[in-house]
Amino acid sequence: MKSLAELTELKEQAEKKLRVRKSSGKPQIIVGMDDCGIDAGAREILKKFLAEVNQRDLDVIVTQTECSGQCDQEPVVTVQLPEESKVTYGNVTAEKLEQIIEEHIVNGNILEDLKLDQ
Amino acid sequence: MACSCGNAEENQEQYLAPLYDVLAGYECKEKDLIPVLQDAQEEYGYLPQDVLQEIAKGLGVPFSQVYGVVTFYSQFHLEPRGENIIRICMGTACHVRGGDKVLDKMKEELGVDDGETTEDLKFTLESVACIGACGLAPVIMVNDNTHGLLTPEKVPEVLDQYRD
Amino acid sequence: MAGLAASFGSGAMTNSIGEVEKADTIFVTGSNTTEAHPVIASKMKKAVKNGTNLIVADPRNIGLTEAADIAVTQKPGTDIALLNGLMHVIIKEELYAEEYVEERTENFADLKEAVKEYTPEKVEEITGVAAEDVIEMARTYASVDRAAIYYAMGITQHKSGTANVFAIANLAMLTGNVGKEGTGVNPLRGQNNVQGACDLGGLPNVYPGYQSVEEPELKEKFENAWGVDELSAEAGLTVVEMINKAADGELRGLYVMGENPVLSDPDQQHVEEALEAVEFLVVQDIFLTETAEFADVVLPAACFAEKDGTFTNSERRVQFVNKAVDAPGEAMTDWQIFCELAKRMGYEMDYSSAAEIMAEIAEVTPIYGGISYDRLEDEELQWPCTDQDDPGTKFLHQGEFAHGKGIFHPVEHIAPVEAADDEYSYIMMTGRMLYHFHGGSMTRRSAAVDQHEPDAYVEINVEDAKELGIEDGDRVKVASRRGEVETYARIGSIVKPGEVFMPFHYAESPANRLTNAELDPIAKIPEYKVSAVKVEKV
Amino acid sequence: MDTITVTIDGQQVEVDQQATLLDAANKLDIEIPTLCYHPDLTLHGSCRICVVEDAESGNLLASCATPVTDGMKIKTASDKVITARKMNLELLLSDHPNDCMTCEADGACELQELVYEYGVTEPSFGLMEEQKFEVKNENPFIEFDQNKCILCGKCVRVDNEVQCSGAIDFTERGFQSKVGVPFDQDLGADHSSCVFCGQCVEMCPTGALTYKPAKGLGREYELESVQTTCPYCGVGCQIELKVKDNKIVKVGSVYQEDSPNPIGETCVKGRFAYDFVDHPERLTKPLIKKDGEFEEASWDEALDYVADKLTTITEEDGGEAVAALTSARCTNEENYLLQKFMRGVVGTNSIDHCARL
Amino acid sequence: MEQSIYRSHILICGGTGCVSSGCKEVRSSLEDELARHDLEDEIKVLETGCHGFCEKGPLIIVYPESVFYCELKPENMEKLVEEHILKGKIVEEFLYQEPVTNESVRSYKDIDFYKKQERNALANCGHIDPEEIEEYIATGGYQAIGKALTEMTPQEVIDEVKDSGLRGRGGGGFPAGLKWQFASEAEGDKKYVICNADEGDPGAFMDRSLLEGDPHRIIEGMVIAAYAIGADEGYVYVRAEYPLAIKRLRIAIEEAEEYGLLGDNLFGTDFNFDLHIKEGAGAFVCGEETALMASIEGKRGMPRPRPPFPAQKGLWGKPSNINNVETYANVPDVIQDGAETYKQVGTEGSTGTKVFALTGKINNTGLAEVPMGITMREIIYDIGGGINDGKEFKAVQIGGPSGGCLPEDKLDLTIDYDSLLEVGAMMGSGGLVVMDEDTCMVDVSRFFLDFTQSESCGKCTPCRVGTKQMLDILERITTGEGQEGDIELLEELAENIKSTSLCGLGQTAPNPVLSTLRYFRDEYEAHIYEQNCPAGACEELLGAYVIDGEACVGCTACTDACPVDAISGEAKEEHQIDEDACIACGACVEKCPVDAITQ
Repeated sequence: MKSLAELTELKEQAEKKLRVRKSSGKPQIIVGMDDCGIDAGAREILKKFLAEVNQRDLDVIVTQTECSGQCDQEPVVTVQLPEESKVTYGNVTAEKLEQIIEEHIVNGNILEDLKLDQ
Repeated sequence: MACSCGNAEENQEQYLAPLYDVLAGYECKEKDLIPVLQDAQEEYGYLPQDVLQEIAKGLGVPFSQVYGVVTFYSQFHLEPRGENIIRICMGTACHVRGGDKVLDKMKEELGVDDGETTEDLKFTLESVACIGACGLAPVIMVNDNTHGLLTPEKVPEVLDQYRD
Repeated sequence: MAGLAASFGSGAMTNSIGEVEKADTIFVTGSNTTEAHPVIASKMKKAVKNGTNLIVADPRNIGLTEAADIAVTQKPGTDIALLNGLMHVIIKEELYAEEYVEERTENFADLKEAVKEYTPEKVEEITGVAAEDVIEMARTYASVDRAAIYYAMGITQHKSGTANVFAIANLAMLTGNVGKEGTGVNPLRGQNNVQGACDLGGLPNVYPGYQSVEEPELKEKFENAWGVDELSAEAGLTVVEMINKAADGELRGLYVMGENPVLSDPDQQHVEEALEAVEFLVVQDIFLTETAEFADVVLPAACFAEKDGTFTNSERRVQFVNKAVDAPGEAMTDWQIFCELAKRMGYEMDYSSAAEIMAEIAEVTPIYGGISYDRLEDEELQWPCTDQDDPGTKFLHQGEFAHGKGIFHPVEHIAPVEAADDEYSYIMMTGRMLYHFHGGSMTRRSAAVDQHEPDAYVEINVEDAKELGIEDGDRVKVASRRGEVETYARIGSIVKPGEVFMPFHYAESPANRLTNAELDPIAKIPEYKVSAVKVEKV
Repeated sequence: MDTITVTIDGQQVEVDQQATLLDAANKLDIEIPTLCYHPDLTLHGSCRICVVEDAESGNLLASCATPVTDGMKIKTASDKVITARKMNLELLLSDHPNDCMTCEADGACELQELVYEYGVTEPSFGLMEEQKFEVKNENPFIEFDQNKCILCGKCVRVDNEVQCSGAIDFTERGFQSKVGVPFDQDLGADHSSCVFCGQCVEMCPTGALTYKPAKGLGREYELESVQTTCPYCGVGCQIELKVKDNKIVKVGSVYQEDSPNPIGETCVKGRFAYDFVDHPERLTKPLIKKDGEFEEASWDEALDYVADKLTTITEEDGGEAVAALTSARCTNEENYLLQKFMRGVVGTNSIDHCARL
Repeated sequence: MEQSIYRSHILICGGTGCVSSGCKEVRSSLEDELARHDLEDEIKVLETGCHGFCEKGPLIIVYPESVFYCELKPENMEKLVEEHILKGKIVEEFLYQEPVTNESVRSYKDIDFYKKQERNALANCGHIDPEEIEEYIATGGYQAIGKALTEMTPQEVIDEVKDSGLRGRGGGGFPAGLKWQFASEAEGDKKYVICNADEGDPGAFMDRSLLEGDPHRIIEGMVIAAYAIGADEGYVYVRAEYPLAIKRLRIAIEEAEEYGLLGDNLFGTDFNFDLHIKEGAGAFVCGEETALMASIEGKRGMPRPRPPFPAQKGLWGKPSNINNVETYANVPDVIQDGAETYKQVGTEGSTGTKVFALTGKINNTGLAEVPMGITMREIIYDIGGGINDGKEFKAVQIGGPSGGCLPEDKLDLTIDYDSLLEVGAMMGSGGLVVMDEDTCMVDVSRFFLDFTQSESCGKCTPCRVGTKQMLDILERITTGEGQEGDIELLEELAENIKSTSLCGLGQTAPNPVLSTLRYFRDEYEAHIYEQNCPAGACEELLGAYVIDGEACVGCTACTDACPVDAISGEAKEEHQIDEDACIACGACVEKCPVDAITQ
């Protein structure tokens, strides 16, 4: 260790790996993963979200939840940005997924057309 | 048995070989005495007289000091020990939660007293001050494994795990 | 002693025993200190605990090696080569005390030349000491502020004894380790009053205080002091010469006070023949010793506990001997016997106390000039102490050597007289052991120590023992060209293969029946330390 | 070096900054009892007999181990101090046999003296009832009764710090602690590097270590002590011959600064090889050999004979026909007289001795 | 850096407690299940140090939801992975239930045991992988060294520690900054920094947990101390009975060396520091600093008189600073956040937090880090969940064998170094043993004396012989042999041992006796004068058992249970106990379904 700056850089790198343990206050992508969701392909959606987040190096939590009662709309994905209300999207496909990330997560624009009524 | 002097020496040489390996890993100063004793006990299971003498020589420390150190620390043993070492915690937490009953049961099951080794050299029983797992009192350690929340009834069950 | 006298002008231990603990490096050679001088050995070990370096060079793995930083076992009789090797390294690596050598010594150029060829490699060849050890020893000795050398009979009891001492003196001077506290060249005296016996004229060539008998002025001084007409102007015989002359029938009378040459002198058979041959032998002792058996008259003397007087120890310190018990029967103190005898021969010697004798000693002996019983009551005095105001001398040669400049006496390796051959294939050394003393007349008659170590023995290396089929405790016969003795075998690794060792304290197995009377040409010390012997199981 | 002033029992004393409370008290000749303290050994601080009271805090301090601080006020004999010393003596007694009657150290036992001085007549915790250890006395020199040991550690320290033998050390722990040789052997046994210098015996404040050859030969207070120089090697150790009824009973240490053995060092010979003095084989009368046999003679007879014979030889062949061996074991005065006699009376310079041998 | 972002981290407690409860098996089962569901790339499993809630182990926390599962078994993993990890359903049955309310708690942050704590020293314990230096760095670790070395002079570091009011957490509570100042001022060509990790107090395990759970924090604290006093070498003296702590520490040292946080020229300065581990060999007294140093030197661990203090003449005679594990664990925060922030917590005389080991007859046993100044009642009831089995509180023993026993009326005492001393106890290393009505206070004293007596090094008279005599008297009392005058003798003896012993072990050994004599003297008197043990714990003082004929239903359970056949009686009829044959083992009492047997 040659300097404090070097240590700080190392810290920033290391912090990313620990991101999931400090989830509060961070954007979250929550994938419905109950039997209904999985049957509808949620498993692949979840994986893809994770891959995307990793690839873009986004400070975003990808997690899963049980059935929200909208089984016919599965796969259902909820996006929760800090200090904003949750937005739920239905029938998410790989294509929509990229849109959600690009528009909603990165740029903060809700995709009204994909949005499900709560 | 016809054993010429020369053979005895060679045997001795062979017997001490593991010790020489241990010594090779140290600077062999006084400060290394306790670690060397620990390693030697690991090798031999206990600390035989010849080994102690050789350690004294190797470290340039008086034999009396080596022996004094060995008998001071409860970790060191001058007699062969059982294959499995059972340490029964007698710490405060274990005491108030019935550790002595566990010890009594142990003694009964093994037929030995505190600090003794069973005749078949399977088990050595010893009570120890505190093994620092008070949350699980009463607790014992068999070798490096901790068994917690014990009752006298559970004793045979624990022992069975180490019988063959 | 002769060697030291020639180098420094005085042959005594240069420094004090208490200074052992002040040295940065202690070099012990030819002294089995733990056995022969245990109290000094303890001080050395204590010094080591406090950080002093200890170098031990001895043919045997003696007790002190355990405490040593460097311990080497040179072949018996190769000390000069080893010492020259050290000087070679010191000069080569410029570790010597240049200023000191220039200001306080003479003959450096010759020394430099002489040690030139003693490279570590060559030294290894002669001595068996690894070249790197020679270098390490040299550095450890020479690179500190205060280095002290301690030696004993292992250095002097050789044909090359004086030369050995020269080599030691050279080493000390070369590094500036003479004339300074915690340094020095320190021969350890084996008996409690060897120093005193030498100091007080127990030598054939000098009067008390090392005043030459051949110096007319001094001769005259003593003639006047003693009130006698004419003292002999020629040096007398040394002990081994006396024995030889006695054997040849040239010596008619021999007066022995408290000595036991039958046990302590080399080549026992020869000594016995000599004592047989001498016409009139008087022995004055406390026991009927092996020597006394040959006497015509035996006079019973008082022992140390039965008389008053002084001893001078190894460090030139004069100390009281005080009477604690009465002598048995009619035994008398030695000095009273001489008074009586002198009277009968027409010379009045009239002293009422030992103190009175000391007063006379002080008068005629400059180095004892300031010593008196009154002062000794409450002062510790080491000679030289020339007058009443002189506090004595803790270490010698401060600022200047006794005879001005220290003189380097370059010496060459001299092979011992005897070497191992096919018949006598082991080299035997003799020496002391802790529990007994000298001829054993005192310790063998002291129950506790004799009970602890009742038997004589010969030390044999494990490997040799295996070859000879000898086990620990077996009876063995040790023979040299001069005789043979039987004793017990002690097997171990104190001696190296090819070498054996015997203590000389046991009359029943007298080691000196085997030793060689070959003398060092200058000091006339016999070569006790190297005799070729054979060993066999009885 | 700076000095410091402290007040002990109301008296002021100025002492060196490095001094301990014990040093300061000694300077005022105020006696503080000690058992484990010895000025020549490292500090141990174990007996807790030398406690004194710090007047300000009321704390008890071990005076041997506590350095002075400026302005300190100390009480060495307050009730608190006496009570504490007494109780520590009682504790020592509770682990000590009650056999002063037959104990070799009776009269020379520091524990006994203190128990007497402090009037411990009814020890609260009793006395040792059963011997904890077997007495070790197989060697011919030292008897070691570990039951009587109070673990002051002076023997261990003198052995390791002065004699440097490393023969003994503390073994075991706690109440089971003792001083000993590895594997509980006797001194001088296989595992012992003991060389029987006897310095441990000299240091022992009780009867735990005693001289075996002196056993039963006299109480310390019956013995007369004479300081002299050891008759053996050239070191010239100062020793103390302890005598009863014209017999040397034992050899004690002399602690004398500047002597070759300032801390009372000796070796086994100096300490134990004195029996020869009254050995039955000692010569008690002059002997003259007649027809190859020795016959006892009177001094006059013997001396006349020697004088006649020497006179005859010198008259016939000159003084050079006679030689003498002086002795490295006789005194300076005797050596001087012999050479004076040979040179001045007999007329020969042939005088030598075994310095070379 | 390889693939590093997982959607979930499963932290499984790998502390000694959980290991003994089977966390290794749980982990391997968990990993099998994750593999079976092809989740290995999404879920990271890692082993942490102790959470301090050992009784409930094995424990798991699942992130990002921070769900706390406890008392897990390998066979539970199938369900856990299937339900929670895959489908996001919290598995209720594995959650922790509050002992008082019986409510399930989802997140560990909401458990009373943790909620009331203030975890600073323990902040990372249970939350990071102790064998992974980068996790420590990610939490801000080693920043304090960087700050000290590059921005502060050694004296500034010492001043900061002094200002913080940090006091030694191992026993006496000596101000750490002052200790450092002494060591810094002492002259010496070489100095040492030593960490006392010879935690030997029965009932204390906070140091072990710190070493197992966050070893880098200790290393960081030591490096800072070394810089402050000018040392270049250090030792951690750890009990050999803590193999896991030693292993983790060893890994941590290797990692720190690799990252240049130990060794030469740290942070580009000319400051060097090497750290070694020394394993203890089983001697409680080695917790005393001079004994500890003797042990490092290869000698018997016997204390020597102080002064000279280690700061002047320590290891091998060189100036040395010794602090314990928890003290060093506080140092990085002091430096990083500054003294002002640090002393916001705690009281004026005792700043910061203290870790206590809660054990005994209490519902939640484990490690609790609380601010100084908290009351005993808060610890025992709010954090510890109160006395278990519905028994009455009797006493709390605080400070290990050198501490004292405090009664009910001291429960509202605020805990700090000085208040504890006033009431005859001490902080010690922070062991807190709760005792209920069934605990005999004389027996507890005997227990502690038995411990100190057998751990006495044997050097000084009062400790070696005095504790033995005290133990003898206490044994006499607990076996009904007590005599008039014993209490007074105990008091005198205790006072003597306290005031004349050589080291802290002896000086504090009588504390349990003195404090119980102070608060529970009547129990002693009952033993001696009435031959009665009020708590019913001293077997020799208990009479034979008797059966209440009216209550007995004649079920014969007791007859079967009696090991000496002392109970007779036909089925369905009243039973009797033969008083002479009864060995008062109590086996029958446990079996009796109607509580008809009494003593």
